[in-house]
Parts: sequence; structure tokens; C-alpha cells
Amino acid sequence: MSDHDNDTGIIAKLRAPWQSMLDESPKAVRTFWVVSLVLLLLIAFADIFVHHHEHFGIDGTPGFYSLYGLGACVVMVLGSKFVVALVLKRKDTYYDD
Amino acid sequence: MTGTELPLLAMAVPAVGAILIGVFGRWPNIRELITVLTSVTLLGVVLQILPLALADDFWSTTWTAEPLVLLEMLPGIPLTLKIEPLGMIYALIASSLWILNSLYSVGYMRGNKEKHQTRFYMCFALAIASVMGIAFSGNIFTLFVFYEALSVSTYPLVAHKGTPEAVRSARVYLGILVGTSVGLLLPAIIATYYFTGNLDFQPGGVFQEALANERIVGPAIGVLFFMYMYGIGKAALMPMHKWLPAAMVAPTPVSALLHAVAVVKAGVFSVVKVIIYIFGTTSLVSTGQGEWLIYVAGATIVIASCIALFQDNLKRRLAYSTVSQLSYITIAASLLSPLGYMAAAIHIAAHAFGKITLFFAAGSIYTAAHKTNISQLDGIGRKMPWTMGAFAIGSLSMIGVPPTAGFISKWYLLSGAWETGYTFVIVVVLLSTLLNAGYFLPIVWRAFFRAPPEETHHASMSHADGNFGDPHDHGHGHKDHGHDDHGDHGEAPLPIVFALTCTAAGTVLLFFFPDIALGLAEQIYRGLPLP
Amino acid sequence: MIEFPPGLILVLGALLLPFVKGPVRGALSLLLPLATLVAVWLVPDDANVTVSFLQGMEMTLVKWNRPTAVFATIFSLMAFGGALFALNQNRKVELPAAFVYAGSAVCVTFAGDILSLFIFWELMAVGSSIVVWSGNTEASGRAGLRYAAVHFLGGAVMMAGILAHVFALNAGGVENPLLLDYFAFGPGGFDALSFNGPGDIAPFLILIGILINAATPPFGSWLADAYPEASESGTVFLSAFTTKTSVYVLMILFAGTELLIYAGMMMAVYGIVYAILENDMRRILAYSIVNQVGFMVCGIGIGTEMALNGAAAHAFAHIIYKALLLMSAGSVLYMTGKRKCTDLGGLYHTMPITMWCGIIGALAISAFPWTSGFISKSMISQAAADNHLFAAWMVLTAASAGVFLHAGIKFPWFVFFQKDRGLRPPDPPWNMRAAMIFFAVLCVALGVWYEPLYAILPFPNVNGPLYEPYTVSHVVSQLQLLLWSGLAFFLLLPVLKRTLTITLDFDWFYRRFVPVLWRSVLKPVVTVFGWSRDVFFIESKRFAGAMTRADTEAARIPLFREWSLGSAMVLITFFLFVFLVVGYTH
Amino acid sequence: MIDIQANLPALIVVIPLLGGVLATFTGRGILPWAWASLVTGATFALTLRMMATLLQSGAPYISYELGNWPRWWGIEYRVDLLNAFILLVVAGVGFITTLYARESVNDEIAKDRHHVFYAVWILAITGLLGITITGDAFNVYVLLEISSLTVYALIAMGKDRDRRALTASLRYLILGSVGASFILLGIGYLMMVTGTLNMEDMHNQLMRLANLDTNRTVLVAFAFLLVGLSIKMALYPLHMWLPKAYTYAPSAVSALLAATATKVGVYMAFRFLFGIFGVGFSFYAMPSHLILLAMASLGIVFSSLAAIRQNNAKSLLAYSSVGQIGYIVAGFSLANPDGVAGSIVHIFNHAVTKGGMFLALGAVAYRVGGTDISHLRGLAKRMPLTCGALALGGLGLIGMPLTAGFISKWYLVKGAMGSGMWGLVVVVLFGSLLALVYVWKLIEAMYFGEPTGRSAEAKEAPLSMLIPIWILVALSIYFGVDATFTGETATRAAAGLLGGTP
Repeated sequence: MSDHDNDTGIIAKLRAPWQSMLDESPKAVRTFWVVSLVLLLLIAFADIFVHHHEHFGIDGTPGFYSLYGLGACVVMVLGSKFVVALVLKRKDTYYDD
Repeated sequence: MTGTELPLLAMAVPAVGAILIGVFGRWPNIRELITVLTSVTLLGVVLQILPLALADDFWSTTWTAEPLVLLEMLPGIPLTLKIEPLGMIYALIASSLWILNSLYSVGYMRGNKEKHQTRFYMCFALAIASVMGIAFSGNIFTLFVFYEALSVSTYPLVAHKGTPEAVRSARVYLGILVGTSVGLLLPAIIATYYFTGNLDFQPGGVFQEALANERIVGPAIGVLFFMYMYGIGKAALMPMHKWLPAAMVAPTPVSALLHAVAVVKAGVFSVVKVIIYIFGTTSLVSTGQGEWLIYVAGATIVIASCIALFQDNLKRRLAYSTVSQLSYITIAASLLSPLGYMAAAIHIAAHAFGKITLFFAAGSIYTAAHKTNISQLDGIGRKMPWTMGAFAIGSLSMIGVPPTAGFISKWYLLSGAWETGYTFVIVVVLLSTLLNAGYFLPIVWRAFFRAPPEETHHASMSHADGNFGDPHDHGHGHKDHGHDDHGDHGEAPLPIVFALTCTAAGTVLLFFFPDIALGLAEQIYRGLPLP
Repeated sequence: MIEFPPGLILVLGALLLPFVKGPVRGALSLLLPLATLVAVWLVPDDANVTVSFLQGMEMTLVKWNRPTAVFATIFSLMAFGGALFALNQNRKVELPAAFVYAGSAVCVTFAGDILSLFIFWELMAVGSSIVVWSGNTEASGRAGLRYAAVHFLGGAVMMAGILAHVFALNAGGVENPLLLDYFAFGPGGFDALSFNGPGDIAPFLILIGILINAATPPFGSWLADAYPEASESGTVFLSAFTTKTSVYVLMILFAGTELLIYAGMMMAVYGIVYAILENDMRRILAYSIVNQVGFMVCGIGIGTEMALNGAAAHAFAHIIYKALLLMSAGSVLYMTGKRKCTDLGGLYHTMPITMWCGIIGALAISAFPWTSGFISKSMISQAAADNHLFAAWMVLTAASAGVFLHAGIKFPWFVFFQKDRGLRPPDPPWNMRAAMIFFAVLCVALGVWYEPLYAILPFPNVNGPLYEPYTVSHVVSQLQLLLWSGLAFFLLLPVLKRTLTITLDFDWFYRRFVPVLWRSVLKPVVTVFGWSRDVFFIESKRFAGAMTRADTEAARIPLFREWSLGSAMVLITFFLFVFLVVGYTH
Repeated sequence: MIDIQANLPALIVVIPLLGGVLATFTGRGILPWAWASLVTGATFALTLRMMATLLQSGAPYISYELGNWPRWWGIEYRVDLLNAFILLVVAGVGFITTLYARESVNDEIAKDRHHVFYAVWILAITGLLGITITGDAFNVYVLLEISSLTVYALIAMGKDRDRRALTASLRYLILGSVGASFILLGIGYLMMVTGTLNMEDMHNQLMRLANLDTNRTVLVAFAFLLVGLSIKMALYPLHMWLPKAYTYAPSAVSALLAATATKVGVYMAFRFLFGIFGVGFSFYAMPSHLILLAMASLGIVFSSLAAIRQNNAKSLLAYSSVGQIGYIVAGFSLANPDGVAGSIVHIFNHAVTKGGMFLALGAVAYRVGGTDISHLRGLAKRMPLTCGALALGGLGLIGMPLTAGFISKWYLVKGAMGSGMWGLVVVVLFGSLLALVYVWKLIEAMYFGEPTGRSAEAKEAPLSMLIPIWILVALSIYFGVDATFTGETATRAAAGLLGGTP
């Protein structure tokens, strides 16, 4: 099912999933993004004040959890969508035929 | 009173019953009352024998006592009756289920307005008399005699309808059963007599002496074993199984008691009996001639189940399931281990209760709804909840799920398999579990969870469970045949519902109270000669 | 004093349900779970109820094992929540089946021997299959058949294993070989095995049997296959018991088995990957069950007291929030009749309660601070870290982030927000709302007031709290992890575009491969075999007809013709000749 | 008054001989039948007494010299266990069929010929008894001719019902005469070699011959006798006279013939092969047992197949009889105790079984007017007792346990195993299966068919028929359940034969 995204630019692509909600209340969406980004930065920089007990060395590095969370998710999504799906994706009527 | 004459009484009761049924054939009520009374009396007699077989000192007293000689057919070859634990299980199952089956028969035969009912009840009683003879036979020759009597007395039941199809199927039935028994079993018995001069059942078998002084050699034992196993056609070892589906043309009470309990159990009972008491563990193990049976029985289990998967006729599917389940008993006995023998003995009981329930249900559906095919059963469980509930319980027992009797026999069978180290048997049991689930559960699902044909237009997803029908709400099934296809029916007649509810309950109760069956199975175990 | 397995209240009570109607039925369906819950807590600490079974074997029906308290409590509670949610649905068969299912699960937790454990284990399979079927659709029927077949097969495998071990124990002269203690394979008993006899293969068979129920790949595809096909309430029940009972049994029998660490890691990642690719909202949640159970299995594999506590606590928390999520999804389905993300969106307009409960569940599954997930999941990661299991820790941490991605955000986002499809259904009926609110409150309450749960864990420590979830470091690091993975979600939204697809799983083998194998290889063989058999039978029939019937054309064989007198004389002469020749030449 | 006890052997032949002749003067009505019953009854009583005497005396045999001539000149009657047993069968079946004959003969034979019929009937029985009792080879031939000629006549009397009886009779006459003359030739050659007609003498003389095995005269005699006897006992494929004769003969005659005539042929074979030539010559020096076994085996298979093909119940039973002769011949060809005992016991068992069945078919013909399978259809409802008898007899033919047929099979199979003849075991059992098929043809028709025509209104057969039918059927069941008497007698008789005493 397509979300009627005719534009091909990267911004257009990023906007597309929000289109419906942007139509309804663009302000809420903008507020959501602004608050979220502020929160993200704040929590990431909290490592300056909080010391994590390290078990393996790497987990004590400042910003580790933030970057690991982001990185792990990107890897998993891209891996699923572009590696696993390549092999295992079928039409949803696959078993009905 | 030592009780050794009780088996004769057990045989005489149904035989006399048969005569009385014939005499009072003109008065259906009296005739059927006699049937029921006879069956109750028989159970009473069999229950009298039970304590003897269960007694701790059975092997030193009852067993060693002189057998009851019915008559001396030929010099040195008497027909004898003897109490024996395995036979006790068989007799107990057959006689107790006969009561329910009699009730069921009354409902079924009247409900379907069958003809020749006097002949039906007479032959039925005669078949039970033969079953008692088989169960209590003291030597293989006696067993053979009653085995044949059973074939002959059940023939009229299979051919009952007299239609060309019924007659043809009855021919296959008789042809295979008598053919195998005369062609293989009889010469095997005569050869046994020729080699050993002894036809008595005895723990440890009759061949040891002949083997010791080399009157008979291993390969000959193998040939004889083969002849016995295929000579007992009633055990339906592939490829001698065709008679069983053919016999399904009979009225359902016949399929239920005879082709789920009495006749087929006569087959596997004889197989087990021959293995334990004619060949004996030692003879077969030392010569290694019995091993092929494990693989043949295993193949039978799997192949018959596969065939069952593709049957649309309910009774045929049940028949192939029976073929498969019978080989459970055979495979258990062919493990040649005490636990295997116990598994075989228990499965005789467990399968009997489960399968008779399934057949009762099939007949109930036929009586109430005139449906024979599985594809017609959509939503029938909503109209016949008792019937299909019982069917579900029977199915679970076939799969071997607790709390049903099938679980217990599966338990012992797997134990026996580990005891002897036959991984093949384990694999077969696993596969068979899967296949059993594969061909029984769809029926249960259809019956309860698929919308009945006429409701498809206005099926509502959330209210589709239907009502629990009133079992009394019946009796109109025949007046309006035009509406049969639209499922205008309720439960089957009360006697039918009562009988199948009882057997279903029995299937569950046997799980909780397996003591009698287990006690008898252990009695067999105790009688085996120490290795 | 309770002298019987408390679960039996549910199991036997379930059998009464079909016979009552209306408000009595409703009351009964709510009272039975509560009675069970009370009964669980009335079982005395030293309970040891045994019955003899199968001649000389002893079954221990009631006994407190270490994790019993956690699991029995949550199972009873879950039965109550499920019954409340299902109250308005009035399905004749589903609720009794679900109660048998739940009650058996409770009974499993009280079993003191392997046989009674197994019996209730199988009973669960029966109950749950019926629950799947109660979806009352063609798809639920087929899925239920596959479900039942897999579980009965798994049961048989486990049974084979149990008997192999019993055989080995018997050979060793053990008095009562059914006792669960003999089946605690653990690190010592399991990892140091050789393949010498049936006893040695036993743990593997048992483990496979349990892992099938725990939905561990490659045995686990039944879960995502069957659960989403059940009814709205059915899925809620299903989500709770089967996998968590497996976790319980694994904890009893296989604590500390290293293999399970890897199995758990695999499950965690598998659940995320498949959930990301999934379109059906309930299937997304089903995959996340696998993911969450992966955490527990991993914890059991680690096997320290901390890890086991974590696994038990996580099971407790998981049942609640997973049921909550599925109730939320179920409510959506119930009100809209739609289950695919591609058909849903924008429901926040009219289903606020459902939305908020769904979000609370989503936060709980993601282990946000002050939700139940936070106080349980981190115990497992902590145990991995304490044991210097670097890979496990990394994977679990990544999986924690991934959970937020696929269940914590994806589910609410696509169902309640995203694109407005114009659906405007109201919130579901009162009982469904009540059930959701009840579980949502529990989620938050556990996150804040976790001590009672910690007190009933398998290893409630004696010197102060065993684990302190709310350290600044822990809260911060968890928030970092989750929020940044949230960023990843919104950045990758274009990629996460939902598609009308499914993802192949191991069930492909029995849904596709086997049928194709049958059609293209086995069936031709069978056909040819059957054909040659038919030819054989037809020919033998013809032959038999020729030999036995006088009225067919083929039957006029000279052998049976009436001999003329002349030929008879020739024959007589011939025989005379034969005898003479024989006489002369012998 | 003559001393009955002392002259028992002679009386067994003389009484029916005189009775037969006198029967021609009995006129019409019930009298001929009553007279015949009286005579055969008396004869049967005598044979019973004979048997009892023999068993009591404990002697191997009782010898009786007719007219007190020494046996090497005169005629010796000699009764041992074997022929006492056969006598019992012949006289017993003769008596029972006579009892049965009244209604059947009334129905099937013109009223003015009843006295002739019964005269010939009694004489036929006389001939058969005589063959069995005599110890003189030529006397065998003479009595054989008596019985043969009377039987031809009896068969021809079936013409009132079906003209084809005449051709059947003629056919039998021609083939039977060939057989009889072969036997005469054989006896003649033997006399040339031995100079005596007394069987025991003959045997002793033959044994004294140095070159017995190569003596051409003996060999020729042996060949002629074997072929002649094979014709007489209807051994396949020399049975060509039998099916039609049995089919078209009057019902009572079919029963009598099936039960006794061929059996006496077999008895002659016993006497010649075992008694005169001796086991050593017949079965070891000559490989004749192999030929006999081959003929018997083929007979069992092919005549059973032929029986299956028949659409007339009487010809079905007739072909079945040929097959059963195969069992008997196969049994004694084994020349071991079990085999020979099986052979002897089967003579008895088959006589009662097949006799009973033919009688039952007679009752069917009496009520329905024919014995085609179509006549039998659905008849069990109308004539339950007759059909029941037919069915039980059929089970006996198959050899179901608890019927006499089973006992025979037991001995035969055991004998075959004892000689290592596994092929014969297979044949015997295969024969049982074929018997199952043809018997089931009858049973299916009777019990599961729908009656048409006269069958639909048929009444149960009259008591005078039912009683004889059921006596024979009951015997076939009784001696299946308790075969001690038949089994032991046969075993002892077999021991006697194999021991070489004539």
C-alpha cells in the first residue's frame, strides 16, 4: 500500500508518513519533534553527570547507550528490510493459493 | 469351587442368549431385553473370574490347575478353557462393552429400521460367545477353533444389509479372514504340533525343547512365526488389512463392537498370545526371527494412518485408524520385552474404549443426520454436542493425550521401546501421533467450529457456538427426509447417546483408574519365565 | 488448607460453564480465577500431596517449587483478566477451553513430579487448540490444526525423553524416578553428556519438547501462525500460558544450560526481525512474545540466582503487559474488524482508552522506567553483565532497544496514529475497557511498587533487596537506549513502510514444502503404485472370473469343457500307457 | 434258525441280496419303500453288530468261509477294522437314504416303477457291501458288476425328471464298463502269476516272487488295476462320468452314490495297493504314488474350480466330490500313518457330509422343483432347516473346525508334513479356500438372496426328509467335535494297512 508519495526527494520521503497528521495539526507534529530532539540531546548529555558502572569497558563510554540504541535499531531495521526480506518476503496471500 | 469352570459359563451365557433371542425373535421388546440381560449376566460371570486372574498366587494355583476340557476333539488334542490374565483383559473389555453396545444397538437398529434384527442379535450373541472362547482358550488349537467361529458368526452381520455391496464386502471379509487362517494359521498350528507335540499356551513358549534338541532350527521358527503373524488376519497387519475397511458396510453397532473391539482384538490378542505363550521371548530373541515384525507393524502404523488422512467416509477413516492402532499392539508385543507386553495388553483395553466411542459417534451421526462423509459434518457438533464431544474424547485417546486411556498405553509402549532400544519404534510413535492428530482433529474442528451449510449465509462469528441440544429432541429424522440435508435434526436416540457417553467416560476413567488393566498386565509380566 | 492442585478449580469449573447461562455464567467466569488465586495462596508451604498412579508410581500433585509462586499467581490473575475481557463475547466453547488451559498451567506449576507435570502440559495443548479454533474462521481452523499437531508432536517428543530418563533412572535403581528433582538437568547434568544410552538422549528430547512450546526457532513458527488467528479474547489467553509455562519448566529442569543462552539470544533477535517485517498488528505482538521469551530463556541459560529471578519476574511482568497489548489490539479488531496495519491508523480520535492502555503496554514491554518491564528485564541484562557474558549482554541490550522500536512504537504508531483511515469506532464495551485498565494499572503499579513481586521470586534474598532497579545510572542509560532507538524509528519511517506481505518462517516446511513434496514426488509414486495395483487386481479379477464363472466369454477354457466319450477313452489309454511306462522304466 | 452271530459276514450280503430280489414283488404304494427300509435297516444293524463284535474280540480280523469251502478254493469273507468301518458307512448311509427316499421317490419316479426302483436300490447297496466284505479278488469283480449295473439303472431312473439322466447313465455305463473290464484284466493277470483268487493268498504268492519289481505281468496287472480303480473312484481326470451322473440321478440316488459308490472304489484301491501288492511294491518300488499325488492335487484344484463354475447346486456338489476324492487319494498316496488315517477318516466324514448335502438338495428339489442356484435364492427364510443343513454341511466341506471335514484335513496336513510334502499342504489348504468359495456361493444365495418363483412360496421340507438330512449333518458335526471314535478307528485301520495285512 503506498502512501501516495510522488515526490522522490529525501525530505518528501521523510514527510510522507506524517502527511496525514500534518494535515490534521501540523503544530502538534512540529512540537513533538522539537520536544523529542531536545529530550534526546539532554538525555545523551546526561552521561557527563552520571557514571555508569562498566562491566565490559565499552559500556562505560559516555554516549554509549544512546549510540548503541540508535545503531542497533538502524542495523536491525535495515537488515530486516533489505537482507531478510529479500529472501523470505512473500505476498500475504502466499499460503492461500 | 476353583473357578476353572467359570469360563465355560462365560461362553454358555451368550450362547444360550442367542438361542433365546432366536426363540423370542417375534417379540422385539423381549428379544432386546434378552440381549441386554444376557450381556449383563455375562459381565457378572466375567467379573466372577476377575479376582482369580488378579490373585497374587494366580500362577501357582489357578494356572497350574487342570484346564477345563471341553471335549477331546482328536486324541491328544483337546479343546480346553483356561483363565489367563491377557485373556481376562480381552474378555472383560468385550463383555463390558457388549452391554453398552446392546443398548446402542437397540437405538440404532430401531432408529434406522433395519431388517433381520433377530438374526442380527443372534449372530451378535454367538460372536460374543466365540470371543469368550478365544479369550479363555487353553491352547492354540482351541483359540483357532473359536477364531474361525468368530469369523463365521460375524459374516452375517457384515452382509447384513444384503445389498450387492454388502455381500461383496462380506466376501472380502470372510475371504481374507478364513483364507489367511486356513492357509497360514492352521498349517502353522499343525506344524507346531508336528515339531513340538504341544499346543498348550505356556509362558516361555513351547519351542524351547525342540530348539534345544534341534528338532527345529531358527529359520523354521522364522517361517512359522511369519505364518502365525499373517495367518491371524484379524490383526490386520498390512497387507492383510483390506477386510477391515470392507467390513464397514455393516451396521454401525457391528463396526463398533466387532470391528473396533471383538474381532480385531481377537486378532491382536491372538498375536500377543502367540508371541508370549507359543513362541516365548527366549525362542524369538535367541533366533532373532521376530524382529521383522517390528518394522512391518511400524510401516503398517504409518501407512494406514496416511491412507486414513485421505478418506472422506467417516467409517472408512476409522477403519484405517483401527488398522494403524492394531499395529500399536503388534509392535508393542514384538518388542519382546515385559514392558512391551504390558503396553500391548493395556492398549487392547485403551483402544477398545476409544475406538468404540468413535464408532458409536459415527453411527449416531448416521442415525440422526444420515450423514456418512466427513465433508458433510460441518457444524454438526452444535446439534449433537454429546456425540461429537464423545468423538473428541475418543480422538484424544487415539492421539494418546491425557487424560484419556490412550496416554497410558503410549506411556508403556515408549517405555518398552527404550527398554529394548528400538529407536525406530520411538520415531513411529512420534510420527503416528502427528498423523493421528492430522486425521482426527479436522473432524472435531469441522463439527464444532465450522458453520453448518445452511447457516453460511448468516453466520455470525461470535454466536456460532450453538446450543447444547436436548438429547430427547429426536424422532423426527425419518419423517422428513427432504430436510435431512438441511440438518433438521437433534441428537440421536437416547440409548445411542447414553452408550457413547458411557464409553467416552470409560475412556477417561480408564486413565484415572487403570488398576484392573494394569494389574492384569502385570500379572502377565509376573508369569514370564525369568531370563 | 488446600489439599489439591489449585488449578483444578479452573479446570473442573470450566466443565460447569457450558451448563450455565446469563449472569450466572459471567459471575462464575470471574469467580473461578479469583478462587484459584486465593487457593494458590492457601496452599501450605510444606504441601506435598501425592497420589499413586500407574501401579507403584507416585505422582506429586501439589508441591512448592522455587518459581511456583510467581507463575501460579500470574496465571490465576491472567485467567481473571482474560475472563473479564471476554465477558461480553459469550463464546460457548472458548472460555471453558481457556480455563482448562489456564488451570492446567497452574497445575503444571504445582507439579512435583514429571508425570503430573506432563499430563497437565498436554491438557494445556488440548485447551489452547480449542481456544485457537474458537476464532471460528477458516484460517483459525487451519492454524489450530497445525497448532495442535505441532503441540501433540512436541508432547510426544517430550514424553519419549521423559521415558528414556525414567528408564535410565530405573536401571540405576532409583526409588521414585518420576520426581522432578531427578529431571533437573542443569549445567552439570546436561552439558556433560555422552551419547551412550537412552538415558543420555533424554534431556535433548525433553528440551526439544519444551522448546517447541517456548516457540524457539526453528520450532516456534506455530506461535505467529496460530495466535493471531484466534478470537480477540482468545489471543489474550494464548499469549499468557504456553510459552510462559515452558519458561517455568525450563527454569525447573534446565537452569544454567549454556545452550539456552544462545537459544534465548536467537529468539530475541528473531522476534524483532520478523516483527519489523510484519503487517498484521497481532502478529507483530506475537513475534514480540518470542522476543520477550528470548530474554527469559537467556536468563535461564545464565542460570544464576539473579538471572532466574529476572526470568521469573520478567515472565510475570510480560504476561501482564503482553495481555494488555493484545487486549488493546483485540479491542481495535473487535471494533473495526481490521487487523492489518495497512488498514488501520488514526484511531486516537475515538478510542482514547484503548490507545492509552496500548501505549502503557508498549512502554512496559519496552521497559521504560516506572513500568513493570523496567524492574524485570534489566535483571536479566544485569545477570549477563555480572557473568561477563559480553555477547549475551550486547544482544539483550540491542534487543531491548529493538523492542521499543517494533512493539513500543510501531504498534501504537501504526494503529492509533500515522495515517487517518477515517475509522471512527468508539472504545470497546465496558468489560474490555475494565480489563485493559486493570492491567494497565498493574503495569504501572509493578513498575513503582515492585517489592511484593520481588518477595515471591524463586530466590528472595534474605539480606535486603536482591536487586535495585532504580539507580540513576540505570534509569538514565535505559532512557538513552530507548529514546535514541525511538529516533531511529522515526528516521527510518520511510523504510518501515508497511507492505502487504508475510515473511516465511519454518512453518514453510509443513505448509509449503511438504505439500509440494507430496504433490510432485510422493503422489506420483503413490499413483503409479496404485495404478499398478489396480492393474494387478483387475487382471487377477479377470483371471479369477475366467476360472470361476462359466458364463463369461473368457471363461471357455478347454480345461473345463465337458469331455466327449472319445477323448475320455484317449485319456484312459494315456493313463494306462503312463502307468505301464512308469512300471517298465522305474 | 441260523446262528446270526456266527454267520454275520454272510448275512450282511445275503439279507439284502434276498431282500432286493423279493422287493420286486412288493407291488405299489408304500410297501416297496417299507420293505427297503426294513432290509437296509436290518443290514445296518448287522454291520453295527459286526463292528461291535470285531472291537470286542480284539482279533485283527474275522474270517468267514462261504459254504465252508477252504478259502483258497471257495470265497472268503473277511472283516477287519477297515472294512468294518466302510461297511458301517455304506450300510448306514444306505439305511438313512432309504428312509429319506419315500417322498423324494414319490415325487421323482413314476408310481408303477417304485418296486423296481427299490429292488435295484437294495441290490446296489448289496453290491457295494459285497465288494467291501469279500476277501476274494474275483468276487470283487462280480459284485462290482452288480453294483455298477444297478447304479446305471438307478441313474437312468432320473429320466422322469430330466431326460438327460439317460445320456448320463449311458456315459457312466460305457466308462464304468471300461473301468470294470480293466479291473477284470488286472485280476486275471494276477491270477496268472499267483494262481489264486484269494487276496491274502495272492499277496503271499506275490511276495514270494523273486523278481516282483520287474515281473512284467505283475506290472501290467498293476497298471490295469490302477487305471480301472481310478475310473471307478472318479479320480481326476478320469472322473468324466461322475458330474452328470450325480446331477441327473434321482435325489436319493445322488446322495447314496456320493456317499458310498466312489468310497467303495477307494476301498478297493486300499485292498489292491496295500493288501495285494503291498506297500513296498505299490509305493516304494513303483513311483505310482507320485502319479496319484499329482492326479489328486490337480483334482483338488481343478474340480474345485469347476465346482465354483457350476450354476446347478447338484453339479456343484458333484464336482466337489471329485475334489474330495482327491483328498482321499492324496492321503493314502502318502503311505504314512497320518496320511492313510486321514484318507480313511475322510471316507467317513465326506460320506456323511456330502450325503447330507445331497439329501438337503433333494428336499429343495422336492419343494422348489430344481436345484439351480436361482432356486436356492432366499430360500433360507422359507426352508430354514433344510438350508441350515446345507450350510452346515458346506462348512464341513470347507473343513471349518468343529466339523468332520476339519478332522480329515488335520490328519492329511499332518501326514503331508510328516512326508515333507509341503506342496501337498499348500494344495490341501488351497482346496479348502476354493471350497469356501463354492460353498459360499450356496450360502450367499440361500441367506442373502431374494426368492423368486416357487422359492418364494416354498414350505419347509417334510419331516420324513428332514430327519435323515439332519441325522447325517448331525453326524458330520458330532464327528467334528468328538472325533475320537473315527480318528482312532482310522488310525488303527491305517496301521493295519501299512503293516501289510490284507
